[in-house]
Amino acid sequence: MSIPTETLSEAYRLMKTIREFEERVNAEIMNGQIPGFTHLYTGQEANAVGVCAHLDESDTIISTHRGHGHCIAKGAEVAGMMKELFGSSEGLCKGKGGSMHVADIDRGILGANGIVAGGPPISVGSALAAKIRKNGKVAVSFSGDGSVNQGTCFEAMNMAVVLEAPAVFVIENNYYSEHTNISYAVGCDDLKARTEAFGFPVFVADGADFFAVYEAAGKAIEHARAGNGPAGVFAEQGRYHGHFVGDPQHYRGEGELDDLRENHDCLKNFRARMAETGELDAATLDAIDAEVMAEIEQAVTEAKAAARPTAEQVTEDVYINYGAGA
Amino acid sequence: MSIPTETLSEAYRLMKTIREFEERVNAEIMNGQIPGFTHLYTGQEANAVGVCAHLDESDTIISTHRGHGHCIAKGAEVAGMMKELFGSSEGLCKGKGGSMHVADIDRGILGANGIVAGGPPISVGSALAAKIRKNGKVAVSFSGDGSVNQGTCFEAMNMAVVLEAPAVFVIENNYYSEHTNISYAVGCDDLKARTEAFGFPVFVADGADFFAVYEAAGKAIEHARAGNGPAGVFAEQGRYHGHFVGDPQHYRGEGELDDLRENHDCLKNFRARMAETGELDAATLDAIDAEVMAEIEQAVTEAKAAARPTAEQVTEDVYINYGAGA
Amino acid sequence: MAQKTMRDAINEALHQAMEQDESVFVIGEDVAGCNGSAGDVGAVGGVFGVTTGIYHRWPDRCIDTPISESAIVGAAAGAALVGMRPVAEIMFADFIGVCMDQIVNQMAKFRYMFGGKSRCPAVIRFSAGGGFSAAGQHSQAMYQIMTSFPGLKVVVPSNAYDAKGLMLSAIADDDPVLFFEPKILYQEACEVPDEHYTIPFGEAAFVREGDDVTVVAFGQMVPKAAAAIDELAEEGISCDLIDPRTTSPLDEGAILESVEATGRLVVVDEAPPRCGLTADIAGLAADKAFASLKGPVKQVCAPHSPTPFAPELEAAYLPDGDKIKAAIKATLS
Amino acid sequence: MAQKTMRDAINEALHQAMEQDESVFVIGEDVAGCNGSAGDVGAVGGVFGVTTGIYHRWPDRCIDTPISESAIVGAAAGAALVGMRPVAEIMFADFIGVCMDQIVNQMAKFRYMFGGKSRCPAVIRFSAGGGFSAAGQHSQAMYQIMTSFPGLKVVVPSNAYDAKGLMLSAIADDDPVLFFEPKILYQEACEVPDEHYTIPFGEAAFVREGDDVTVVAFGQMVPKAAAAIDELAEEGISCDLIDPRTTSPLDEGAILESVEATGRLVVVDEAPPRCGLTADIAGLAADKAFASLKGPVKQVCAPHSPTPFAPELEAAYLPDGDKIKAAIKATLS
Ligand SMILES: Cc1ncc(C[n+]2csc(CCOP(=O)(O)OP(=O)(O)O)c2C)c(N)n1
Ligand SMILES: Cc1ncc(C[n+]2csc(CCOP(=O)(O)OP(=O)(O)O)c2C)c(N)n1
Ligand SMILES: [Mg+2]
Ligand SMILES: [Mg+2]
Repeated sequence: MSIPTETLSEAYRLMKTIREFEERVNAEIMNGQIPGFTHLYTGQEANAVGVCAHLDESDTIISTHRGHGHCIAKGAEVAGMMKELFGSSEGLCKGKGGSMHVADIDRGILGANGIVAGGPPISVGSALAAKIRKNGKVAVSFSGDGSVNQGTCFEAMNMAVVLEAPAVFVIENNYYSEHTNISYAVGCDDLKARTEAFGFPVFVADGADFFAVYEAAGKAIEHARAGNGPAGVFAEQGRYHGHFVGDPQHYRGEGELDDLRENHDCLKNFRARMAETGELDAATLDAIDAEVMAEIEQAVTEAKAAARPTAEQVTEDVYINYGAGA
Repeated sequence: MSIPTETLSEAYRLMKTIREFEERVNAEIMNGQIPGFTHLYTGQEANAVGVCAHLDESDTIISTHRGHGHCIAKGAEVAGMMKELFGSSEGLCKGKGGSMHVADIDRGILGANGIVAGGPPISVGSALAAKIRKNGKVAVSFSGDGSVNQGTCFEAMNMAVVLEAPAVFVIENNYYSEHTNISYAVGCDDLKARTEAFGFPVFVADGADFFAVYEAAGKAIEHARAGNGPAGVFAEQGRYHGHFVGDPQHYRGEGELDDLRENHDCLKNFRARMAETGELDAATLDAIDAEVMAEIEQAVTEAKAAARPTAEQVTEDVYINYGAGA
Repeated sequence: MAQKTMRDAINEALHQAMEQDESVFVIGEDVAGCNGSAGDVGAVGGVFGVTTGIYHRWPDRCIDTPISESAIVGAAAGAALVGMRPVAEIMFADFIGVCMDQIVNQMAKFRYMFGGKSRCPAVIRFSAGGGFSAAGQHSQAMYQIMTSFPGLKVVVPSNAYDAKGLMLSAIADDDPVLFFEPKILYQEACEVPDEHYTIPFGEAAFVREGDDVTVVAFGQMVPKAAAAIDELAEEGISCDLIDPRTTSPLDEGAILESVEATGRLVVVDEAPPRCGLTADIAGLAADKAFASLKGPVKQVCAPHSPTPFAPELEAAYLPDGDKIKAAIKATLS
Repeated sequence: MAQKTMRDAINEALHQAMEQDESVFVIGEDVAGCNGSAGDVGAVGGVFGVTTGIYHRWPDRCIDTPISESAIVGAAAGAALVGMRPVAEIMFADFIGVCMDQIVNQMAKFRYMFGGKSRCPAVIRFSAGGGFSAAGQHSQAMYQIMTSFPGLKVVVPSNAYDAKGLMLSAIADDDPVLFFEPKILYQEACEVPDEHYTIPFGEAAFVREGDDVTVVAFGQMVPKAAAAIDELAEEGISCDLIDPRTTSPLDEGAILESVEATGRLVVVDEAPPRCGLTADIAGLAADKAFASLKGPVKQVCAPHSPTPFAPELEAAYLPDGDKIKAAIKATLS
């Protein structure tokens, strides 16, 4: 599989953007600048980027509570996201959604979602629309290893098969749902097999390896786009942070986090591969790094200076039009 | 496997009781004597009886909207059920539940259930109680081929595995959920495999054959009782009636109903087997038939004469004690 | 004009909307029927027959589903987010229990959480309410519960004419709409024009006009209240009867104006009393029409119990003409 | 007496109940924590820490689950039907969306549908309400919704002392109880006895006593209302402040008696206005205390919108002291 250089540099840029976005968000939460509940995607960047590299703006994704990475990978504007996290009225959602509800419908981002497994049924709807319109679009939903035990997730998978809808289910195994390991919460020994038993193929990838995810997601999305019904991607990669900022992470084994950062890093892996193949040289990657750092810095500066919402805005945006009675 | 003669005659009696109960209920609905929504179990009798033959009073079952057979098989009193269906205050549920909510907690019957897949999560609770108390009890839930697509059913199956609870999931495939065939509603090709993928063994049986169900259920229940976690039974057998009384059954193929009654009848099969093995002679079975017919006749007579509920009873039985505020 | 049942009126609205707009589709359990079977696919049209005929005309836009209500609502919500106009059927309003998150946390809140940048023009239809001896899990109104949730519009028609016009408005509406069809009224007929017409949301209907008491009633209680009021007219008591038709938005103006004129208010709904619509309207009047009130505001509703099965119990459970008349007299005395 | 936070008070109640009665167990997501991991199982005690320490003491009765709220509630309901006394934790009340059927159609209705022959002594705990910038899906009160459903008892404590006594009552109660813990109050402390004690359901607390206006407030609104009333006292306005503590059963008597004395009523809750508790109490007074009312009944609640994320928006969204004071003055004018 040969990937165009532009795609490669864009993928790297997005992964780096997610990484630095999240690390900075972490710092700003510690500083007390970002309110609410925030869940960081650091470590899992290749999942989002490897999947979204196959999508265009009118394909849709729907995300989870851990949504920043998915949104950035699908093209959400970084400054708009940062402003949203800071609660500015200039944020992507005017400060009404925050981290758990970042969305950008025009870019096919049907939202992060604060309800575990809230997204997959909605994604099936988007896929169904594509099927009815015969427009070749696909609808991707992301789920965690914990989320797959929620009834709505199962229903969505079966429904997608029944409706032969181009829905792609991306399952991100980061080994934990909050403080519980997948080996406890998923009763069976083989989650991939349990998923495939619903009647669609699932392609597995190392979530620290952009190329592996890219390849697996390519197969799944191609399967769905071609009208063969749903498909799945199963990517394994731990998160670098706690479930939430401040999580004491009692569930970690000794050296687990160090090992993750040391040996399971999509950015390092990507650079190593580039060094091997020579497709992108270190200077190019360094330049991207610098641009990303500047972009994040700029986003935070803007977010801190951005307009704050006002009380009148509370009751706006509930309805498009609430009619005569309102 | 040798089954004691008493067990055999009791099984036959129960299957016959269910058959005649349901046929009579059908007639009384046609007569306008039984209000509400009623779903008949006719044809599937061996499922309930083959399973419940392994249970004692303190094992529990939880049933579905098609619950009469399960309740009779688990020991519910026939006259009390008939009175309930007629809406008498002398009914098993004082006329408050009707067909969809027949229950008898003292006999381990946690109720028919009007919500498709409402039962399995509750059954896991009963199983969990058995596990905590280490009392060797099992909890059986019944689900139809349509019900298994409901999120609550999936959640219950995974939860039972995770908790290693002695929950037995009996899936009754009668090929239809209302007017939709299983081949449409269950997306995958192999429902048994999809169920087993959750992490427990499923034993298959011909639902027209008491002996097959008895054997399969025996294995499943033994598995659960022995502390190995949940198990499943998958029984295939069509229903003789429509989904509800008056259903035009547009979904039936030509000759389908005749074939069912002719070639898939647990009572006929049972008699044929007895004729072969000589375990019970025809006269004994005929005598049981006569007793059953008399019992049903008696139940209907009693139900018609039974007390009707009164307006004051409407607000009784909501709470055990609603406290000072009530 | 032809007499049509509420079932047929809604069916006609669905046909007209689908004819006009390719983005409209119906989805639900057995809305076509017989899928996967040896029989005639499309022969069912929903268990109450409301979607009859749609599959045969538009097979690609009449979509049967497994028994997976969360996925049904989700499918409607997601399709609507990308520009379709789905009309999903949830067989009984009671089944909101298994799909509530998709309705109240997803569909209802998209636009707000996304900063006003999305639209979700989905309609979810439900059969609702009591009167069928269908017991605790198949008889609930549920619209009072859904009225609580900002972001939803909630419709409860009381007759075939309104049902058609409200359904056409619901499908054309750019916000998510929950449409509760009192199932006991499906067979009730009245004059319904063949043409396409709409009834705006948030505009109450004045079903009766009178001077002594304002009666506000919902859904299947509207015809019961009308009959009760007609009987009281013979005793010289004259009442306004207001059918809000949509509980969200609510035509507060119509109710308050009437109460200001009569000074007396009775609110009738079939749901149990706590945190329901009867309290909602009573509370409205106790604040905004307080100065006009001349007597206690009476609520006629079911008691604080689940719906019982036996017909005698259900008859005692649901509000009826006698209870409505007694309440009207009580507020006058 | 020791000062304890509401979190610790509930935790103490759970410990005492589990000590006393072997049939009590806790179940939910991470109520132990770290299962299946290389870490210390039991180290979490629920995301808000309310079940801290239970696993280490009673590992068999502190049960972690997958993220499957319907199965969690079902497990509690089923275990209770066979005689256990489960206390299930649903992390946020908003998640009722994914398990509502098990609560309102199953647990709530068993006893009625089964003709009074079952008991289901399950407690379901929820963290509830706003104030955390947690946005639309993690900030809802939800107890007003659940109050609608006959068969459930609904508890909303406003301080640590009540929380402990109410929790011990909830666990001892033979009916299903929903226990809503205003999460913004978890860290609030007051004097809480070490001993086992209970607070009966359906008995309101008089938090303040006064003559001019009756104020009824729920959950986290109780301390806000108390502070507002204390400020008004300096202006010479004196109010009764009633905290019903349980919304179902509701202490109607306490409310009506107070309204009969003051003639004025303000009801405060954090949920949006439609079909909520403020309307419920207003409707109660407009009927049963009508003759005593001297001014409009005022409702102070959130507007008809989802909960916003930004702190400024949420501050404007939730009722506060100023709004409560304004309402009290409005009913006096
Ligand atoms: C319905 C529901 N239940 C519980 C939660 C609380 N919660 C938020 S994230 C989470 C863990 C999700 O685990 P997983 O799906 O593996 O995703 P990850 O956090 O690992 O990305 C839980 C339990 C929720 N938000 N929604
Ligand atoms: C949550 C829910 N959805 C839909 C229904 C309506 N309904 C009742 S029975 C039924 C079909 C059930 O099919 P299956 O599980 O195969 O059981 P069977 O009727 O064949 O015994 C449906 C859709 C319901 N009662 N509850
Ligand atoms: Mg995870
Ligand atoms: Mg079936």
